[in-house]
Amino acid sequence: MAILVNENTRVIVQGITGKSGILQTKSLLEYGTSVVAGVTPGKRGNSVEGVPVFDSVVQAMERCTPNAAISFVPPMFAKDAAMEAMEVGIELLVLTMEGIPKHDVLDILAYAEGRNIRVIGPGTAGVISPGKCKLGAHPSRMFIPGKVGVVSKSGALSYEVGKTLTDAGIGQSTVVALGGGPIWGMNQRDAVELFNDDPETEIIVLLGEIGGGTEIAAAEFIAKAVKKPVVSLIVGRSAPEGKSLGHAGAIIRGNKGTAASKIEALERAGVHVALSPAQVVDIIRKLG
Amino acid sequence: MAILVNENTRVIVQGITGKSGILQTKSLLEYGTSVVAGVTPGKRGNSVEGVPVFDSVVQAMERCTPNAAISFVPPMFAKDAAMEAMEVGIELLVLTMEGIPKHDVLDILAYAEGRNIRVIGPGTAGVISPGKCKLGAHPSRMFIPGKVGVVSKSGALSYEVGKTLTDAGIGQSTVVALGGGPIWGMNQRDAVELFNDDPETEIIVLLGEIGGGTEIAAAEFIAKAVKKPVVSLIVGRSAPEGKSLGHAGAIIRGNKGTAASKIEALERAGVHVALSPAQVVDIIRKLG
Amino acid sequence: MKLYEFQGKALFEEAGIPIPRGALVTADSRKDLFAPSAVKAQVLSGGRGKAGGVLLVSNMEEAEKAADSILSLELKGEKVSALLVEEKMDIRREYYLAVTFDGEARTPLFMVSPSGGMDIEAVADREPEKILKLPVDPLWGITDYKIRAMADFLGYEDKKEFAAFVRRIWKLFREKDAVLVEINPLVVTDKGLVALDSKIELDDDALPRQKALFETLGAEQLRITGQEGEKGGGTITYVPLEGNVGLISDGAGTGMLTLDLIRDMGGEAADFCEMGGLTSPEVMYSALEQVLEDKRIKSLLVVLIGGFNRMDEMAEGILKYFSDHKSDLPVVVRLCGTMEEEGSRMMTEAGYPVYDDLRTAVSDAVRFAAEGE
Amino acid sequence: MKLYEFQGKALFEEAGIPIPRGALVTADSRKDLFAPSAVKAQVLSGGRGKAGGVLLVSNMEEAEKAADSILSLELKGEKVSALLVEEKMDIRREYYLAVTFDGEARTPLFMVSPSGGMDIEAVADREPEKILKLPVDPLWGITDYKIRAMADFLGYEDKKEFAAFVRRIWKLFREKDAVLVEINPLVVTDKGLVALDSKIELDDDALPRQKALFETLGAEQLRITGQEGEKGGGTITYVPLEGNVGLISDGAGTGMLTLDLIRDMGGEAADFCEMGGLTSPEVMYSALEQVLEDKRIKSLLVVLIGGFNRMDEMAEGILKYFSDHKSDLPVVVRLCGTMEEEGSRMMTEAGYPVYDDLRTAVSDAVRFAAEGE
Repeated sequence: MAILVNENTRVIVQGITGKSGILQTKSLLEYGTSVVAGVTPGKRGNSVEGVPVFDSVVQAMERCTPNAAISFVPPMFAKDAAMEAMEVGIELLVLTMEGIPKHDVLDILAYAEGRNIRVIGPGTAGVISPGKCKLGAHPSRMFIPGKVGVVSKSGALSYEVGKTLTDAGIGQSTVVALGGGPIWGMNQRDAVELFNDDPETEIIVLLGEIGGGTEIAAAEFIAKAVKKPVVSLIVGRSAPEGKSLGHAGAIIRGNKGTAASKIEALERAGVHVALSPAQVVDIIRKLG
Repeated sequence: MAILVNENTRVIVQGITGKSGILQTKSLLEYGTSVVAGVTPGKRGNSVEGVPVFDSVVQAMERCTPNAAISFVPPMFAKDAAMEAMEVGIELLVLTMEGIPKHDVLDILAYAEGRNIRVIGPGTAGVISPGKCKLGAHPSRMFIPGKVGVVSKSGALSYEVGKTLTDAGIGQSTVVALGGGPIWGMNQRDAVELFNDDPETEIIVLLGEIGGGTEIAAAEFIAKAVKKPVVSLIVGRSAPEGKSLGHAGAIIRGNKGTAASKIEALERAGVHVALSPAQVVDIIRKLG
Repeated sequence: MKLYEFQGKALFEEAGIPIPRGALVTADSRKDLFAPSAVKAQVLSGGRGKAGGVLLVSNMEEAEKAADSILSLELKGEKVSALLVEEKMDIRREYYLAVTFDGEARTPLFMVSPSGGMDIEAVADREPEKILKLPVDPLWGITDYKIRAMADFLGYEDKKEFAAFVRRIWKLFREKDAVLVEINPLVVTDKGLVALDSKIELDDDALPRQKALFETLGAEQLRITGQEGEKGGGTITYVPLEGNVGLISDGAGTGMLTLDLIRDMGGEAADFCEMGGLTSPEVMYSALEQVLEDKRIKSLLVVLIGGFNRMDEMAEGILKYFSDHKSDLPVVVRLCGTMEEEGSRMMTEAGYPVYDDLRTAVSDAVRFAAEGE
Repeated sequence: MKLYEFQGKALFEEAGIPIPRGALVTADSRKDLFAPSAVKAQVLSGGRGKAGGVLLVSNMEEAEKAADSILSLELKGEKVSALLVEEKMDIRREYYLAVTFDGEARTPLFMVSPSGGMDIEAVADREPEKILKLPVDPLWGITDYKIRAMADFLGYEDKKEFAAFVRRIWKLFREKDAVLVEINPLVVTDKGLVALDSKIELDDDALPRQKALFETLGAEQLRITGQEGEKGGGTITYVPLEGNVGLISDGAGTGMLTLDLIRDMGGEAADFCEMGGLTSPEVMYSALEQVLEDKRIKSLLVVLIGGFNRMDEMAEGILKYFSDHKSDLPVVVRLCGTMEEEGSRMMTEAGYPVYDDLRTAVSDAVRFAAEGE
């Protein structure tokens, strides 16, 4: 099972003939991801690492029936490409690019909303179900199959924790990075809900950071609906107040979004709060 | 059960203080429909036939939790009112008005599409589940509770057949009129699917007319998925070719949309085709 | 409201869509006639080319002759009273491009074909693969990828120009509340794409919010061609037929059912007349005026089954008409539904029998008509 | 890009949104100064009123004095170099109106309050019920019913005027790729609604399609105020802190984690510097330039974990920097992920040790810094 991607995921790479597209397609294929088609307008008939290239998602859908898309389309064309994938019936969209105009992101998410289309990102490292499918930029050696589901806003933090778990011999069902932008699609609560419903996931790791309220929303959901053990690590405890640390969401406003307020909400929801990746491992070992 | 509306339907009347709104609210209440609220901007605090009036659907939702709306809002304001109902979470919308600008209808249906919002109409007589709920203009005495589900594009034709069935002592689970406009929401196929899934409906009556291809689409669905007996009456057999007879859809183009082609498709799908309401009764009697 | 070619082209020009240089010429004022040019009849119907409504001329003498000739034509019943005179174009290819809506799919629809300049319905019949149909999400608007698909289908090279062209068409379609914007042919010249023809139909239901536009166009049609564009949107649909039973119904569905029943019972309707959903005594009155103009009628059948429609109001309209117009015509009124008691009472008191069963009503109307012959 | 008030107002005027009659005055050119008027400092930061940046004057003498006074101010670090001089308005009521977006709800958001003219964040804190927040479906646009809800909330009578005002704000917000359009106060005068202030921020990510607008505004900012508006959109985030461990990371999440670990291990970071998702040798080089300007730094900690990011490129950037800038600073590089073998090899060959474990790297960097004091 795992969540979002698994052995049945058939991937189309949008923007496959660009520099990132080629590089990442190679990496996805090396991991064993079933990349069935690529799209770059005007490049029909070419191939990238053996993957056939089409002018449009419609053409690719007719011949290769992908069910997930990863996009490396340049920011100014990302909205159109996302709509193309969504209209054709792609149900999972991973938007890796940063710098998509905000109104375009809002439009994409408004269209996806309520249509059962999952959008991860933009500005995301993507998602990996170790041993089954990688739909993102994850360094392969940092992830091994197992029963811990990890969700993170930050991509690099998801690698860091994945690496720590893997080094400790603890495998993962799926690791999702949501993206660090000021507007993004799937959020922590959604991922926790999926992990909660996934029979293969036994422990959920929720990685959060200062700023915003999505970890609080996830904590409320956990308190209400999640029976599986949840371990959380909130980074930015030592950040200065009122300064933006890269992720636009990471600004402390009053008491809202501080590490302390999040940790408190999570603990109230019965979540095990760790202070470092190493502690995440310790807690999981105790739970197991 | 029945389809679309039943004893649990809680109705909000949009445009309740207009002439049609008042008249129809009275008629719905007399039938026993649970009309919980009405909306007319600026008329908050009034009441119509004992039904409280609000300025907005949001206000009405907070206090009266309706789950279906019937709209008598004038055509130029119909789009905004429909969006208001849809955004607030109303899942069934009956648009009675004719003359809504086409682009507005397209916008309403595009928003509803994929969001599980059912839009009946525009230009529809609505829907009735006899003895349970009336959400339309149906003359009450023409309908009695029973096990025959009726779907019709034309409102008057649905009354006519309802009346003939009722006069013959044959009751109906639900009678739906889809509306005669050039663009409309729920179609025959959708209604047949609902009837097929409704345990209370034992026989489905599909009323059609010349022009367009929606009866053919319904026939294809019936051939594939419907086990219950279906009786059909296609009107306009004697219509002259190439002339529009009121419903904009009713124009014969080549062989497309003729009564003959529809009857053939329906018979191929195993549907019992009647030539008059009286024959519908005869066939149902034989089936029963 | 259907627009004349010159009106559509004025909207094109305003929207930045390239059109040929041209001038309008009427019987009264030929001062703008020029040559070489294409002289084109301004009519609302199609197929004017085959009927001699478009002539290419090389000099002023030919132009004058062409104008004389076309201005004397009547095309499908329409007298030609205005001409559009346009520069001749150096045409390389002819495309078809239109945007309208697909009611059954509930969506706006673009259609393009590399087989422009021809009868597109014939292309649709014989070579459907030569027409590309692309639905458009109206809230999202036309996407680049669909525009690319259209350009690829047509084989048009300059994607940027094509994209700008299509976006302007889409904008016009939305902002003017059009139900059809059709360009046939859309021609490729050495200067790029040019809309050589224009067929635009506006949504009459949008009149209240497009008032200025409708008024301007309507006044122009009256002034220049002597007639307004066809309008839909009225509640009464009237189609004359061949028989002798005058028919009025308050819904298209029951109207068609009655038409079938009349024939099944050996009669023929003189017309199909339906009044639409929510009607009134005045509409009923007008319907009677319209239908009873036909003097072949030997019996009148009024089929009413009221939902939103009130039977007391229908009775009021019928009684008013027959009090204004004395008549010996057999009148069969089937009346039931909303306010039926009151309607029946009014009719009966005035001496008109009222039917409840449709079959009996049709049978009597057919019999009365046969007896009247 | 944050716009100055006068620039926002120019956009308002273009969009048909009422603003007071006004003129721009700079130190070099005061010819347009007039009185009676309100003389207002043009700065990008807020709270100028309390700091003496807005003065009401009755005559030219006062106006000159006010101009002198305000042009000598420095507000939150910004030197005032331009003034907006505006007619005094007869103010009946002051509202707050803004449209921005709510990232967590993934939707555009209108906010209105009858408590305009005040610090809106204070209102939000103390009287949240005085702010109405309405999300907007971006594809559908602002609906009439939401506009009515806003007008009702404010108690503004002229619904038509209010609706037109809000629709223009929405159009501006969308068409100019704004991330914020804020009017505080939006005043009610005897002539209706007037935008008395303007705070607009454009989306830097939209620059490629708003090129002309950005260039015009940017050039204007340079010319008139001597400085450009703040820009985001660069990949490097740099925040100076108080400690002595220079920190660079290739992601905000790991950067914050490292910050926490440094403190947990008894150290203090000198900065927070992260390079964003997809970086390059050049970005790495710039980050080093930026961070190592700080001379308090006693050790450098570079934390890299490559996904889209390539470790060979990161190594290239680091080695290029240190070959251009010789330094004895202890350098701790944690490097793993995409192309890690190549990156490690390059670093090791150049004599820099490479770490794989974050905890060990942080621990060493903290120790080196302590030893360097």
